[in-house]
Amino acid sequence: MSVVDGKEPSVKELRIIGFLCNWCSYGGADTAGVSRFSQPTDLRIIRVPCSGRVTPLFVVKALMSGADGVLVSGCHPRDCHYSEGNLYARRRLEVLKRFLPTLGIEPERFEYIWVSASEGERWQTSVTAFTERIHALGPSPAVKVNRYDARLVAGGL
Amino acid sequence: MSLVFLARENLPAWIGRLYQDMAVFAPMTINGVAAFRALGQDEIPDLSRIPASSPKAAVFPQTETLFTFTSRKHADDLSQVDIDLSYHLAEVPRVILGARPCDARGLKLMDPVFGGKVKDPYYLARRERTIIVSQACAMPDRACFCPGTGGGPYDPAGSDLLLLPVADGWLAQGLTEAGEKLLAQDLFTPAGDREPEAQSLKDKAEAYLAQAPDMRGAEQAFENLFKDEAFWDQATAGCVRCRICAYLCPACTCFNITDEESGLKGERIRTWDHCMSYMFTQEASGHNPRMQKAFRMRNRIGHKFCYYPQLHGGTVSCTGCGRCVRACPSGIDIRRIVESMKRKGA
Amino acid sequence: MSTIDLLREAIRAKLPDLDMVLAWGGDDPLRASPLFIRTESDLENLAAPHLYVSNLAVNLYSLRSKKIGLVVKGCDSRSVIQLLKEGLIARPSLYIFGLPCEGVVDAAKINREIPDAGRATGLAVRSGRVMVQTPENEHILDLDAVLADRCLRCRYPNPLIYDQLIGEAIPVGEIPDLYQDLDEFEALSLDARHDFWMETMRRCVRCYACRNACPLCVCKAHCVADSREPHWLTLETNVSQKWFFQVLHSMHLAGRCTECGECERACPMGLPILLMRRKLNREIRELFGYEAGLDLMTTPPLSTFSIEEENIAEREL
Amino acid sequence: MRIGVFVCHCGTNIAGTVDCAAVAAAAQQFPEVVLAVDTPYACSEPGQRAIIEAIEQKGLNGVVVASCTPRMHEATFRRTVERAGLNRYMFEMANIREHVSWVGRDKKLNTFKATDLVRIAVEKLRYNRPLTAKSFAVNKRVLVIGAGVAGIQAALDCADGGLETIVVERTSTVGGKMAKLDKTFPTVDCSVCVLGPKMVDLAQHRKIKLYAMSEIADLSGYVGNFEVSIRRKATYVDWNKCTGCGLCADKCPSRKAPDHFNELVGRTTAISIPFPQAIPKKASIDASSCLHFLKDRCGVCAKVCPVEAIDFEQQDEVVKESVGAVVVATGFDLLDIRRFGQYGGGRFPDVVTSLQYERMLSASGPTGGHLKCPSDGREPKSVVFISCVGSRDRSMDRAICSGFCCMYTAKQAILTKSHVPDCETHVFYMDIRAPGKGYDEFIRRAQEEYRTNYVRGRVSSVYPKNGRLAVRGADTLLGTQTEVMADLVVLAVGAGAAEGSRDLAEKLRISYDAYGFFMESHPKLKPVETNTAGVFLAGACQGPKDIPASVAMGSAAAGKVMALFSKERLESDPQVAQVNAVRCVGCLKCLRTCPFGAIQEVQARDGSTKAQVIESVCQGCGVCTVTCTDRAIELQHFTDNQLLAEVNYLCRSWMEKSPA
Amino acid sequence: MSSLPNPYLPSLARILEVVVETPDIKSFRVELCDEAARESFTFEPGQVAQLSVFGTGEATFVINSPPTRREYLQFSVMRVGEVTGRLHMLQAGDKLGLRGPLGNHFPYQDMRGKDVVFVAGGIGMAPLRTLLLFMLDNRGDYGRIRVVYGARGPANLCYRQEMEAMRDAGQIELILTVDQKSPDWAGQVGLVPNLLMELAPPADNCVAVTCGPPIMIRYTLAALEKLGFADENVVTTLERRMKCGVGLCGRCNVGGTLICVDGPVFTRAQLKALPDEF
Repeated sequence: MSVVDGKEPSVKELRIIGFLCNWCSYGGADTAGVSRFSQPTDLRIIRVPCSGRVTPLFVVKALMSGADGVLVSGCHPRDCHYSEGNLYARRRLEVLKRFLPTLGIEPERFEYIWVSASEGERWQTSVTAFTERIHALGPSPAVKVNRYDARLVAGGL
Repeated sequence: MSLVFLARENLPAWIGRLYQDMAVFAPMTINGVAAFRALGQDEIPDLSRIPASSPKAAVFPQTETLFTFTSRKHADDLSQVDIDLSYHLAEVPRVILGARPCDARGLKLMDPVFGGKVKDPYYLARRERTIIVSQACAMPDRACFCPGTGGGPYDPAGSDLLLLPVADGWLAQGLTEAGEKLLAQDLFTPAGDREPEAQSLKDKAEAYLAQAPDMRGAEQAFENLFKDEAFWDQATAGCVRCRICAYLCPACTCFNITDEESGLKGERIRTWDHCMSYMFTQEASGHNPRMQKAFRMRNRIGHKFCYYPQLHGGTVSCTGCGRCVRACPSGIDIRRIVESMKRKGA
Repeated sequence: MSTIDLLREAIRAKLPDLDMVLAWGGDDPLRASPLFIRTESDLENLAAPHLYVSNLAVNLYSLRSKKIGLVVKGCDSRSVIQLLKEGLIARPSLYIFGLPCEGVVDAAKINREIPDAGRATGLAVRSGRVMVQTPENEHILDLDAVLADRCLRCRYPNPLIYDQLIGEAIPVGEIPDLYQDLDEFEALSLDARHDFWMETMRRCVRCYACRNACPLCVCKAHCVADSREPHWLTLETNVSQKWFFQVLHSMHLAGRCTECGECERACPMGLPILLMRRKLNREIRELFGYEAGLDLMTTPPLSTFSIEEENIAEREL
Repeated sequence: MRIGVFVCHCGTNIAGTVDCAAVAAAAQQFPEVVLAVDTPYACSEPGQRAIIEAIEQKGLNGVVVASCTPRMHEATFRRTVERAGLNRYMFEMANIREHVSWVGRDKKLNTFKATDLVRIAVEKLRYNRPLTAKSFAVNKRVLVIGAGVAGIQAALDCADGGLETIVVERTSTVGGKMAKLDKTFPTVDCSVCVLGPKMVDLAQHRKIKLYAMSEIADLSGYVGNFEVSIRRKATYVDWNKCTGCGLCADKCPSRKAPDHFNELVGRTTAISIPFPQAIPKKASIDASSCLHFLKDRCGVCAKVCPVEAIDFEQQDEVVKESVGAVVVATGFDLLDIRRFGQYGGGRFPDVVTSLQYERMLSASGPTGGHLKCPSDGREPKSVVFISCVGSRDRSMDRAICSGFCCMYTAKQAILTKSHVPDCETHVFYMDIRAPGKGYDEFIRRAQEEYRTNYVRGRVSSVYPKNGRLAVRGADTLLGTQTEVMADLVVLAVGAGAAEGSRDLAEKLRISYDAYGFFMESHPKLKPVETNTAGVFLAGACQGPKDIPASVAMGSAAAGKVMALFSKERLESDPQVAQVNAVRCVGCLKCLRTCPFGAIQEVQARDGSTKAQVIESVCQGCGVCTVTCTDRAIELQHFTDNQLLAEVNYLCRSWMEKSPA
Repeated sequence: MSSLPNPYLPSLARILEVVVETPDIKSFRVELCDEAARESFTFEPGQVAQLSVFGTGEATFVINSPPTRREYLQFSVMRVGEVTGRLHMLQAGDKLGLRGPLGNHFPYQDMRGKDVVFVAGGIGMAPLRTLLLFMLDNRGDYGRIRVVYGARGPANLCYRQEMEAMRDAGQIELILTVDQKSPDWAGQVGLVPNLLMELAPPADNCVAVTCGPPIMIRYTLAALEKLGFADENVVTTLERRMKCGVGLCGRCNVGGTLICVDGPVFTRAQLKALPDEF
């Protein structure tokens, strides 16, 4: 796992993917960094221009392909760099969140929040809380699909 | 060859034994729909219904890996890469159990495609290891038309073993050595005087299908109608361009090849494809010789009833299994198309 | 006159003004097929109304350059409204025959009930019973047992948009529990739901009949499911690809699906895929008070927003 | 592709908690990576040169730099790769400083994370395509919103630089808060005397067009080509005719109109000119106080006006202007004094705001510069100043320091003594903040020369006692409670965002902070820019500022505008949406959801409807991409395939780790 | 692995050189990595091969170097789709997969002793180049060789220097043309079929070989008909979306004829026997 010395790190990570808008939340995460607000390391941030660019399908794709948690973060409502992108995102992501249980995926594995570029502390709190939440849920059920497919391939010969 | 009897209650035990030595492909019914699949341990197939799908996936899977590729970088110059290609051919023997005579015939139609001038090693590896246990059709339905394509509900062609239904089981008829081998079991008992019963069911089934239209000999009519766009438009009007007809067809063989990669590894995969899809002939330049669905239907009909027969001594690439007719969401009936083609193009 | 005669005469009268009229016909006793009426003689092939199972609106987008007459049931009319609302078809090139509908029979259910249904030679509906004739038997079934699912929860037996109503409007009966099936499904554990879809999607043959039978799926040839740019899906037919396709299809229909059920009817494997679409519809109803295909004016909820969302709580971590 | 990866140590900023060499070693095995090295400072001159040399020597056609946030150096490195002949969009950054080394404590986990971030940058880069900017003409006119001292300075500098300048001011006169001040610190010279000439310059400059009593109704377009709608509010006086003679105000019988210029200290006439030096010096009618509007009678002003300028029928009017840049200088407002009931705010007439006190001190104010208690007009003998009212107060969610209060409080204490030499002055303060030229000395003068009693502590309450006001509070230096009797209490009320600034921000598509102040693009390096190209900030709208800082920022904004306008044409960001006409079904949902009106309907050759992106209008948010089920419209540089490449890697690599 | 040859398995090839021909066409000069395979690789002019970019896929290209020149195999690739886009990012030293030779070839034996006129547009010159060079290498076997070649603009002409050198050496007669006038072009302006009509090569003992965009081919075939060229003396190549390249996958058929194995080279006489589905 570790690329440093081949030994397992002291903490067991889970895979959490974050989609952060360039203008607010990515900047908020930067601010947290500049302020040295320490955070769990599980999250991998993908930069997008706007939360409105995050199609819910990215989230489902990630959750169905093995991500244990997905966090989308954008500008606060009314404060979108593109004025409306996060407002579209809010509707789409809320519908998605309510849809997940039907797929057998815990809705808690996905969250969407608003963090501005100045809210380094809020970012730290959010990442920490979300990471703890995902660790409480444990690994994603997507593992099962992977195994199932592997078995079917073997069965299909 | 001689007939032996398999009681219905002995079917699970027989399958259990087959399962020891080989993969068993057989129809499972879920939610009222029977479809072939590789059985899991202790799974009992349903042979009572006409399966919605054909068993062709046993020899021509819907997805298969043609080969994998792996890149290795040179340590001293990362831009120098060695690429390893490797592929794997099927080794596990398999039995298709509960195929219908039309299905067995379907495999016979695929053989010359994959085993002609160019040999497809993936198909042939599976095909060589496949035993076909067919069940004759005592109860064909209104979508069936196998006699019109040169087959019949009790046609033994292509099967290794044919099960003739009787009230409480089957009379099994070994047709090949491989088929015979499967009968060497204490589960089978002598057929005794059950043959007339089977024969009477056969007569009834054949009588039921007596009116099936003849789908053969349409080559000239097709060529005559090739340019009649109105004809093809009407024939295709209701088509929603889904893939049911080709994917359920026991004779369709068209496929696609795509690459998928992840990091320094990847694979080239082969998947079923479908001639009613717009993308089937879409060229990168934007040109598409079969832009309209009517042209694609024309090619589909042409392939089955003109081009294939022209190459294979008049045999049509259709077994009359009726699956496309049963499942088409728009009720398109290939019999009607060929009938009216033969009428109009005569 | 019977409904079928009224319909035949109505179409006959309008046919000269139209390129073609879409209705139902064919000789399958269990279900009618789309009938493309171009000449009066085609009218002879009209089928009986309880077999009008398919939704003819699926053809409208590809025929949008033509002047089309279309027969719609209440449920079908919602698809027409949705297509109009999305600007995918134009009202002036459409003439709508509205057909009040008492429900259609579901051939798949009859097939499940009767082993020899495939050999049926005739079907008749009389006073809550369905008679199916086969060469060997005559089967009698309860109509409710073989009505299409969507008919059992039908709230719109009368078309919501039409130029001409065929016969009398049907009084709307008691509105049944809309989402009983979904409630039952959601009573299962998350694990059980997950496993349910794995088993269900294993049986999918990825034939795209669900997509192509959907009146609102107009991308078709250019569907992202088949493309490499973007490359959302590989062509592999494993569960993860097939399942993701169903999710993708459902989500592209969120706020648009009218629950006409054609996806499920078209599925050759009988997979209960409408369930996902219905779940999204229920959530959209609860969040935005919106149902697709009821009117021409409202904006679909995912194409708009409110600065203050009444039913969405602000999320905090 | 041939990708080069450069992993930056950033001194010990990254290397301290990330094993950079290990990250580079891992990156060597990433697909299409032909070079992966670590480097002490990628952004330094030798660091950049190494990148250029690698591009040339290794034939790289894509570069990944793993270092700080792209918000810091993406532009730097894009220029670097461009110098080596690569398209600047064939570059990606992995943020392993702000997002890794500065926030994670475990070196192994950090290294693992940094490696992943480098990998997803590589995966995305493999789908990047060269993008080329399109250029468009710049409309070299500038809009300045707000004509306080910052706006005036910005407008004058722009106009002096030769730019046509539109100034929009909400009130009937320019000058803003500075025009209301009596004197300025630390020089104690007359505020309006300093500002007045600039106001006149503004009015007379031939490059400046002034819209007073006007507001921004709407702003559309983009940098270089904005369209602005300006609502000119009805004044009921034709300003083309009005000479500012003031006769109407003299004769107006309605003398109880609220006097906004004087911060509601005293009353004015329904038709009025706010103050003698007002620019433009034009009368306007306050319809809420005018008898003509209230009771449909009077009309005295119309009768007396020598030039027949009164027009009761006048309506609001919207005018349009085209500009290429916008300077926002809308200033601040003091918080509502009524929020401070514990200090008697809004309860006792003798508790006033600092700005009201300025008017009371001013010779042009309602009392003619005579200090009087508002309750009964007596001359105060004791004035108590309370600092930090609504500032640095977490209980009110206002942690912010308003910055200038310490200084003006000292100034007001000094001025109090010069008005009423025998008046006691007391200041309750928390800390003294006086870091400016001559500022601390000024405070000393107030304390020592003018014998102001500075009490370090919070006031707990102000209440009436024996006809005066008792001010109770802590004296933290003595550690006692103290009570001071006052005739007048002056609250140094905190500065908040100007009224309506949130609405304005939404119109301008700029951000604002928790207090409503507009957000600069970068707190250190881009204090004048906003995140909307072509919109700049000046003065206290960005945060409380004193006069010299506001003036400096006004000039800075003008400098930014002139730098922007020094080019004939601007390049549009090519990270815009693009329609694939073959896929487009013409539903135009994208057109309906685009926040910028950047999508238009076009007819294809076969007559079918298609969407088309107006590239110079598109801002690149990607809402359209998500709206389109068909992905017939894709945001360049953030395409589905680019983002999927990142998602897929993160998921696949994770699944491969999990036991099958 | 089985003893059967695997028709899907490409050989590995190495790019020796990439030549930028036009803004959207690059020529790749490749050799097979395996020395024995390189030595035994033979093909006829006009045959195609499938090039693989592993991870992206395969596409079909004509081998446009002649079999008479063995130092490398050349493929000219116009950037139009996913595979060609990836190919364009490759550089010398990179590896790709090569499956071939596939398909039929130009009937060069039947052309011996005859005059030949090449008529090409855009990337259509690529398949003709192999035959042209082959003929130059066997110059004595053929009569007059004329080339009419057009593209959108001067920058879009492939192999321009190479062909101008052949002209200057007196080996061929060359007419280059562009669709629209431009300041950097002093040569002919006009559409290829029109120039062909002006040139009016005598049909007597002459074979015409043409390739280009579908619309150009259609007008060129009509022009050749007018000029009196017999059907069997007009040769063209057809293109189809292909996957397997060996006649199995089912998409490249025109009627019962498979372009991948029976083509890509057809005479007009052969085309006329095919159903009209191009």
